[in-house]
Amino acid sequence: MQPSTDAFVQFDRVQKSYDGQTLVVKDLNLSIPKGEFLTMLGPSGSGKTTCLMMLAGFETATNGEIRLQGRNINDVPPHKRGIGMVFQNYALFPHMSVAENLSFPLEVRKMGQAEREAKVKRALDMVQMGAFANRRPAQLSGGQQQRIALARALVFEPELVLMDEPLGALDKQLREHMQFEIKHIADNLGITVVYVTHDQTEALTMSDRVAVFNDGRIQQLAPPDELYEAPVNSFVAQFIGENNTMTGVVTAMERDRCVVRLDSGDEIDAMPVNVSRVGERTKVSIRPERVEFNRARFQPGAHTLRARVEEFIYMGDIFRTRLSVAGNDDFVIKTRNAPDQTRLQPGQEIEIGWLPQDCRALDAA
Amino acid sequence: MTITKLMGSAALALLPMAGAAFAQDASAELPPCEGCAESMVIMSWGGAYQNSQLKAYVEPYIAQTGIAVTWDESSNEAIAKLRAAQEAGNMPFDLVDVEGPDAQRACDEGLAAEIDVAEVLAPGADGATVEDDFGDSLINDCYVPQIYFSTTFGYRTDVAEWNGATPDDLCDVFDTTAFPGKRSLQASPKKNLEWALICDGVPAADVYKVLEEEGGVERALAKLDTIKGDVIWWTAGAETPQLLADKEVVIGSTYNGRLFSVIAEQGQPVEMLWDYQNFDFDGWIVPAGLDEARMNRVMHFLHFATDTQRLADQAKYIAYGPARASSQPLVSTHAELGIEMAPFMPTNPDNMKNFLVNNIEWWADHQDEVEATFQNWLAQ
Amino acid sequence: MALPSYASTGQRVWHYAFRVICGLILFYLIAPLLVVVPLSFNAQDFFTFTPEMLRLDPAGYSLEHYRDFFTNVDWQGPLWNSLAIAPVATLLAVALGTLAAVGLSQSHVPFKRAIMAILISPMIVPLIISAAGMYFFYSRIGLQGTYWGVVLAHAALGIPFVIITVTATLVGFDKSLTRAAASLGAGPMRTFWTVQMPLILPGVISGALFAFITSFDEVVVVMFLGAAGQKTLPWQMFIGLREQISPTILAAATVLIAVSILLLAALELLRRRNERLRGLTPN
Amino acid sequence: MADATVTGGMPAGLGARGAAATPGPMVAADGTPLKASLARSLRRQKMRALLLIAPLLLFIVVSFVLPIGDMLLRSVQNGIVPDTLPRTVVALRDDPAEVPGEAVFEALYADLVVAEEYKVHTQLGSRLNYEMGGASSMFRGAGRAVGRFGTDIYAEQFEDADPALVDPARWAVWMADPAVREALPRTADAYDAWAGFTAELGGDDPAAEELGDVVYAALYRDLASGAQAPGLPAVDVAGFESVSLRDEFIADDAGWGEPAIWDLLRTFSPRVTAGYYLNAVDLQMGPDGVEMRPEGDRIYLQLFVRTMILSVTITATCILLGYPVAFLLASLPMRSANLLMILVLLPFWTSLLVRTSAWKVLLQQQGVINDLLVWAGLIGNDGRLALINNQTGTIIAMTHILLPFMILPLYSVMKGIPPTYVRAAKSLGANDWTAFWRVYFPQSIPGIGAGSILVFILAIGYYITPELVGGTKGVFISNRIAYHISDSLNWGLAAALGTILLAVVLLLYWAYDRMVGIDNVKLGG
Repeated sequence: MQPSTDAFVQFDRVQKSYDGQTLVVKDLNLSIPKGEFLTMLGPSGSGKTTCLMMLAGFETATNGEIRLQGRNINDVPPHKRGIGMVFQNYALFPHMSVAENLSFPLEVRKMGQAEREAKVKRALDMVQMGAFANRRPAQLSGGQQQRIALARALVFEPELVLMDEPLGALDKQLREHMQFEIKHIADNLGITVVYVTHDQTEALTMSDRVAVFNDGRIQQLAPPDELYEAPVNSFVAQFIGENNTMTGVVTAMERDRCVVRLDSGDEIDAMPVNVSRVGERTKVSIRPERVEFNRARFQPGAHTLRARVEEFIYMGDIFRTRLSVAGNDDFVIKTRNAPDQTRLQPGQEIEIGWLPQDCRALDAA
Repeated sequence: MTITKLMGSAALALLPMAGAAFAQDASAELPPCEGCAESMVIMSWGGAYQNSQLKAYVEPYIAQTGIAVTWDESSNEAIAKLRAAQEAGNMPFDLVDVEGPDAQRACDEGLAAEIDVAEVLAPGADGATVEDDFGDSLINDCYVPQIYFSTTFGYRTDVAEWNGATPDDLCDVFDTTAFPGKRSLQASPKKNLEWALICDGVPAADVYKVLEEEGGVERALAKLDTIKGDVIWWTAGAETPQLLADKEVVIGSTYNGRLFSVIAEQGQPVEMLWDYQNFDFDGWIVPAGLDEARMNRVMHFLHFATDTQRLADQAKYIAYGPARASSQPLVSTHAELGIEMAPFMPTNPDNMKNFLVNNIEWWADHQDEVEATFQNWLAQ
Repeated sequence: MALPSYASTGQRVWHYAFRVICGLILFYLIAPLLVVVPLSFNAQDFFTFTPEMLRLDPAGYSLEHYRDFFTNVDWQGPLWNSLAIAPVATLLAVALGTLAAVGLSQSHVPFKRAIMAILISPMIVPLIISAAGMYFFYSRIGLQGTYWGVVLAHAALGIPFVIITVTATLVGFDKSLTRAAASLGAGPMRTFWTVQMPLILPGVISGALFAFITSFDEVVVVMFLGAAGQKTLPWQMFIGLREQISPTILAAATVLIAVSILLLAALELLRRRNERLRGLTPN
Repeated sequence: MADATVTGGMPAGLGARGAAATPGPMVAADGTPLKASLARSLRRQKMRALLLIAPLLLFIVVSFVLPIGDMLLRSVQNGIVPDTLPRTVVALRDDPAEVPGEAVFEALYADLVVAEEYKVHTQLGSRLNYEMGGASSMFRGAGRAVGRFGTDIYAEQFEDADPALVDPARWAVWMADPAVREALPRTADAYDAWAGFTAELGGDDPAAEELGDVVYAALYRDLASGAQAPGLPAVDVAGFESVSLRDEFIADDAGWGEPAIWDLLRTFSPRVTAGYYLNAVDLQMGPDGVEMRPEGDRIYLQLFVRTMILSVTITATCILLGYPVAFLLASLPMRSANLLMILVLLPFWTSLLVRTSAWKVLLQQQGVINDLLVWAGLIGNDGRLALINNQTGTIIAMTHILLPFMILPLYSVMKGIPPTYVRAAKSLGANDWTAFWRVYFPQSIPGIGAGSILVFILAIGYYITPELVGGTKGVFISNRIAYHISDSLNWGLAAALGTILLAVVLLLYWAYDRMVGIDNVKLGG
């Protein structure tokens, strides 16, 4: 899993503007080692797709350099980059059969017919679509088309494959299934994948590393667990997973501990992530599953606050309880559905607590 | 003026084959054409008239020489076409068939080449010189006349409202009480103004004098105003025959040859009103500035196509009089129908009790202004 | 439009009256064609239904005008001229028009609106003005009265149709298909011919049909620009109507109607094919 | 750009320089270099797009736009007066008299002698006749007359004075001598003109040809005004019998002695004229500035108005007939709509001439429609309607021809109106009519707008159909333009009328572009 250190793909101070007024991508620096599965995650308009398109060659960088294996490819036209790509709507050629679609990149590369047929067959078998070689794309279901698109992007054995929200058009179950399949194929072939999605689950599930995009910048680039556990700013914290936030002012500051006085007047301990001095406004963030209300289970040193239960929602595997805490009516806690689990009643007054290191004081943005 | 003579000889210098070879008897074998173009574009009028040209001498000429002939039916707009072609420096036409006044204009404006008819054309079969044979029809130095025709009226014989009366006086055309129904007249001042003045009491001999006087044209238009609401205006010779056949009009003017087709060939219930038929010439002009090969071909063709026999032949297909005196005795019966042509000829004495001769020079000089006035009158 | 069971009498009357009105209007649209076809079999030389024809007497009918059309040089010459001019003008219009439409469909085209307006203008400017301008200008440069003069003019008149139809097809064209082709290694030319062209072909062909019919049916410009050597079928028909009034033009007209029906059928087939392909593209 | 450092603290993967958090050197905060670098990176794309468009654009510009521009030029060009009568135009500048003096007539004489040789005087006459009836015959007459003017007396008198003066070979020598030319300017000018056409038109050597009278007339004038030419035999012309060209001209046509023709020549001496435009709106340039043309000559405003009225009528009829059909097509199921659509498209695809000729057959007095009406007893046999060769014919035939252009855009707009709106209206209690009028109709107005402008634009420029079925009252301004091009040969006026029509159409085109967008034009199915 550990990617090798030499950069296979490198974005070096890349900027992109469409209108000459605003930057869609602002100063992007990113190195992707060979064999890595890297996901660009972000809300729409965050610049992630633009980055992918620049890498593929369909958009030109307004500034900066994009390097592939150390070579500047800014002026290399897309068809000479040798990068496989899976498109959002698959972009299967409607006037060609499945086999013809797959054969296309091989024909372009002037490959002999026998070799072409063998490769097409192997690629189709890889995605378990061997029986569909003579169908037209329109005769296939969405999932089948998706597999063909994947096979087509891989059939000419590119070392780098780009995927632009390839599962966006599929229903939930199929999507989850395909996530694993893509991941396995990528691992087996040892290819480098740059994957774009706005679905955080997908990103966390599949990636070696995730680059979270917002406002034309990478907000955080990290492996999935680190992203979830240790978001570096409030955007990432809010974008990845569910999150309770409360705003306040830093009143005391140590190296790995600070005190925040919330707007309600309560004071809590938190871990300073990007606050640097006393008096700074901050947003503290606590994951719902890290909040405990069973006194018996309070960890030593846990900070406690009083809370009133507003709503209890049964969700099957978990219970989701909405609380009013320190003036925040939207404070959510999640508890596992276990035989011994307490089901809180609306109106009930409880005490909640968490470990200071789970409560991260982030920027106030 | 000396210049004119100089130019005349210059034109001849372009014609190496003119002269000796042509001064022979016309009935002899066609002399070979040395240094001649292998194709010709002829502008003519289309319809029955063009057909008579085709049958009488173009087809025979093609048969003997094997050249290619292309027709262009835009003689109606000959002057404009010639002007545009001259401006473009690309003359697509080799030979243009026009009426007398247009020939005069083309010659005045330098659009037509001057031709020494005595050298180019064959003498009459009866030995008459070219000048004598064509006589008055040689209106200027550019013109090779073919036929004279007249513009006259045809009327339907089955109009119930006329109660058996038939128009036999020109002025019946202007009498919508005795002869109700639509008329068709040419959308041009020529002929209409003369007729209107005659029916307004002007003696035929004074028509052009009156037209030139202050208010003369207006007087003619005022007379035309009396029937303006009953007139369908035509621009092509075939329209009146069609309108008569469709019963769209009861009387209409057109070229006498077109009426011959309706009556003799189509058998329509139509008769002709010859009173004050208006004579005019029709003939060839050659665009100025043709290169030598094309000019040689045209002259070779003209020599052939205007000899006594060919012009007489043309009258077998259409009821127009040959421009050569020597051809007239040879006119006999229609080539296909076998009808005696004489009664349909404008020159038949029975048809010539009253007639006008189109004053070509007057029209060439005054057409611009009279035409403008007339078209404005028409558009109002 | 089906009449519901609760419709009132007034609604019922209107329902049928409306259909009758529409029927009459559609009849008005088609009536001229219905007149031309039988009249072209007239045995007489005039544009009138003869009593024999109305009695359906076989003697009133003949193929004479068709014989004339297919044997007379006056008609065959123009027919061949039309067939020599229209395809070349079409080819020119389609080649240049498709290229430009592809260019116009790209994302960064400076002065796109102005360029588009200029390219469409031959369709909008009254024919008489185009004809007059070309007549004066082509006379100056020696193109008046030449084959190429007419071809150039007709190509210019046909280009807006090519631009419009091809642009319309390109609007619906999924750009990721060309990107896919590029990502698979195909160069711009190959992408154009193997991916884009087959998919926009219906638009190109329909533009070509429009351009063809524009040239094949055009009379004003050719009358001004052409000489005898370029006399086309519509020109001859115009002469037929104006100068000769020969019923052969009715035979020519019927032949042209048949051609129109064929072209229309071709267009309809294309439309269906196009719809099928479009329907197939997942979206 | 300080917040660019957000990524800076991140551990793995980021480029080393990312941490330094220095902004890209090319991007300044003011954004101008950004534009510059954007332009650079877009240049290739733009160039490629333009390269694809360029051939067609070039083609259209050469084959279509330039011709139209040429026409615009022609509508103001007026080189014919200064080109044909260069000497007269110059002489007139120095002579403000209503009817100028001898010097101008002498210049006119020289000009006409030359013009007559080149045969261009008749064209000038035709041109001036557009402005003043009678000018054409004056110039034609004068062209014929200049050869007969009494100027031949000079040659005889010079010959009597010294035979060397009529020796062409000596003349050639004299006229090559700058001193002589300077001393005898009129003579040199006349000789050059004469030698020019003698060589050019006749192909002769001027040094061997008898000189034209025009040269001797000029020599007489030069010498009479006291010129002394070195090298020429001295001649005293005081005793010469002379001829007044002014009298000669006026004797030929009294018009030359009246101010009108001279006003006209002065007015049209400049190379650029607004005369054609004035003419196109029934105005003319009179002695006191712009004025209306005489009553009988005012036709163009009337024609423009008629063209407008007929086009509006045709557009209205198209809306009236097109709307129900489009509505029916849009509300029928696809299959039957397609079938009916063929009835709309078939005439659309059928030759214009075919349809026009069909209307000729249908509309004439003994035609099918009148026959049907008589048969149905709606009119008597003697009360047959005049449906052709008048405005009725034009409206019926043109509505038929343009109807598809109304139906197609209407249909495409109506097809886009979801049926749920009318259903919603009905569910809210509207009856059929209210639901249609308040809900459906307003949404179909863009279709009416698009169709109307299209039909109007096409109608206003129509030529063929009115020409064939319109008679004299049912014709459009286009027919008049065609008439001036091919019959009256008044190309300048045709160009001016065309330019005005073009301006109207372009205005509508612009409106159409605003309203619908040019690229939204729909063509059939």
